[in-house]
Amino acid sequence: MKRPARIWAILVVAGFAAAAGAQTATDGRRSGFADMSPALQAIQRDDMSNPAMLWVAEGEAQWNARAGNAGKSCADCHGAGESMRGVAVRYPAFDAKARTVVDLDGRIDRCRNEHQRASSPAPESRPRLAIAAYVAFQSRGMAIAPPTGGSLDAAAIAGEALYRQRLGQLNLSCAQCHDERAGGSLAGVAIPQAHPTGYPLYRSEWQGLGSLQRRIRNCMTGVRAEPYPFGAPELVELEVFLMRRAAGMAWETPAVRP
Amino acid sequence: MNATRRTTLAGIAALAVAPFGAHATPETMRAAIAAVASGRPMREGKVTLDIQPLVDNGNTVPMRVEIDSRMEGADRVRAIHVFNERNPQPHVLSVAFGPQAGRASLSTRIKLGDTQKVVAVAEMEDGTLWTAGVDVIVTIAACIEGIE
Amino acid sequence: MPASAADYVVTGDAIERPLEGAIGDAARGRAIVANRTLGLCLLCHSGPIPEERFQGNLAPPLDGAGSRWSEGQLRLRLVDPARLAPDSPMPAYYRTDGLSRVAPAFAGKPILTAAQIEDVVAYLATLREPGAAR
Amino acid sequence: MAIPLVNAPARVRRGEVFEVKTLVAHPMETGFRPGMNGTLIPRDIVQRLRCRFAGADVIDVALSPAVAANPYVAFHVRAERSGTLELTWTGDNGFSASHSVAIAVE
Repeated sequence: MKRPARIWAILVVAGFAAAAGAQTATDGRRSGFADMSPALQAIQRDDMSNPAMLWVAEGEAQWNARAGNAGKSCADCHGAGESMRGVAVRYPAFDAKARTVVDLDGRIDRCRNEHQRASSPAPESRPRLAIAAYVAFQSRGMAIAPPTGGSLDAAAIAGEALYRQRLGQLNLSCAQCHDERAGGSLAGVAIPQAHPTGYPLYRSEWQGLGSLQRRIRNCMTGVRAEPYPFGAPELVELEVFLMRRAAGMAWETPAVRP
Repeated sequence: MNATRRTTLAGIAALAVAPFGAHATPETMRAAIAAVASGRPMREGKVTLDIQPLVDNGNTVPMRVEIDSRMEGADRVRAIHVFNERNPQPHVLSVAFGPQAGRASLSTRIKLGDTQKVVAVAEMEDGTLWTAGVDVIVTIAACIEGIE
Repeated sequence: MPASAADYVVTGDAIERPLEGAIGDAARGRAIVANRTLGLCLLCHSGPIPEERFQGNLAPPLDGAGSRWSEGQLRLRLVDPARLAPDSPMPAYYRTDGLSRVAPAFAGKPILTAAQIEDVVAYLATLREPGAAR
Repeated sequence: MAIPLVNAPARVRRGEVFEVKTLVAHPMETGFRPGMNGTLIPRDIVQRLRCRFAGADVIDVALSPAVAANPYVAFHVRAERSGTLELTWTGDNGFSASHSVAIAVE
């Protein structure tokens, strides 16, 4: 079992300082990390106890494994996983070839289809989350730095409109809870500001890892709305808006949340 | 592991199997603890059971149990058993310590379905039993998603 | 299921007549208010229901609601609060139109039935002394 | 593919007590949760974690469904002579995972 040993060897050197990067910004924006119990914060701070690292380790194995009809690994083209440092904090991004805005998971999947000539694992499946977690983990501690440009700006505007749109039988918008009532108590639980600083993340409620799209879909289910399907443009637009809203905040992947 | 320890763990594993649909109660927890004690008296002390008093999600509750012991002679800890009173089953886990154990301590994460008491019982090499209990308040997720 | 404005008459800031002529029961209403997946009230409000440990603070306490509002005023505030406060996050408990992307399981259904709303109105009307029993 | 993560020091001083932290990927399905069709999802848990060092027992843990998903277990080992730390997880539906790490005692 060389992989886990290697993963943790890297962490010991680079991990702890970066993991502590989940601090509160001075402008009042707060990562969900700040609203968690000290016990859950401790799990995120210690890579040796963070269950999300199980996915990161699997992602590292995938990075180096040849796959698909092309028989290529991620490493064959990109080199070491560390070459992905800084990527996650710049997604969603405009994919010039596909002429569309894609999130990180979508970009990895495109790479898998086009370069490895491998089929797509199901959304939220273990292999899909593992490679996304491994790539996103490389950016831990960096500041979120969303790119700009015509298509992305349009997506951000559409995403903000969706964020403010009242939805579902309960007729609530994202903004009504996460902007106007963040910090308040929803049945005894603090409402977070909904900054997407640590995805994919380990959510206790899920007892596993999940994507930002899954989290948004949960909220939609919560207000009794029909969630957008995984990969829907609306979800990517919301991701673009949320990342701009969190610009400058520290990247935490793989985060832990209640 | 020696015969005593094996018997202890097997006995507890059998206790852990509750009838279909059953639910632990303070009474079933007491019964499970009584099965471990088998008539021996239990004393408060020696046991540190560390669980946060207010839990944000009952699916991942960090727990540390440690016994004040030099792990030598009669003072050695043979096993620790942890129980709850409101999950579907009263048994949480049991740990038997072998000769290479450096401390009588274990850290893990447990599930707590509701606000309830968690109890740890330690069996010493000399047969004495020590115990500690902690009351834990578990908040309930307001937005519960369906199973996907 | 009737759940449109045509089924009730708004007078000022109230609906004076019980929905569908139902007769509310305060004990049933209390159970609906306390139920986290039926009435949902305590997710946002607090109320004099001490056995429900975790209550919200996003909206005014329910304590004393019966002193502040008449039954007719309480009824409209449940049925369609947006008529009084368009930006309020309080859902309309008896409305099925004008909503977006309602999940199929809930489409065409109000959050509470007419009878349930009357039960909740009956319960809220009993909450007369602010802060009592907390 | 269950890859356990085990954190233990490669080198320790004789007589030292060191901590071992372990994680293994597992759903720890309790057997008490209803699935989408209303019937209970069958139990699928890790039942036992055993650790030996230099051929002797360290801990033997019996787990019930109340242990959280992706079980984390940390404990302490006494180092008297160099040896291999061997960890074995076994559970329902033939689940098994293992990991070993050599530890030099100086």
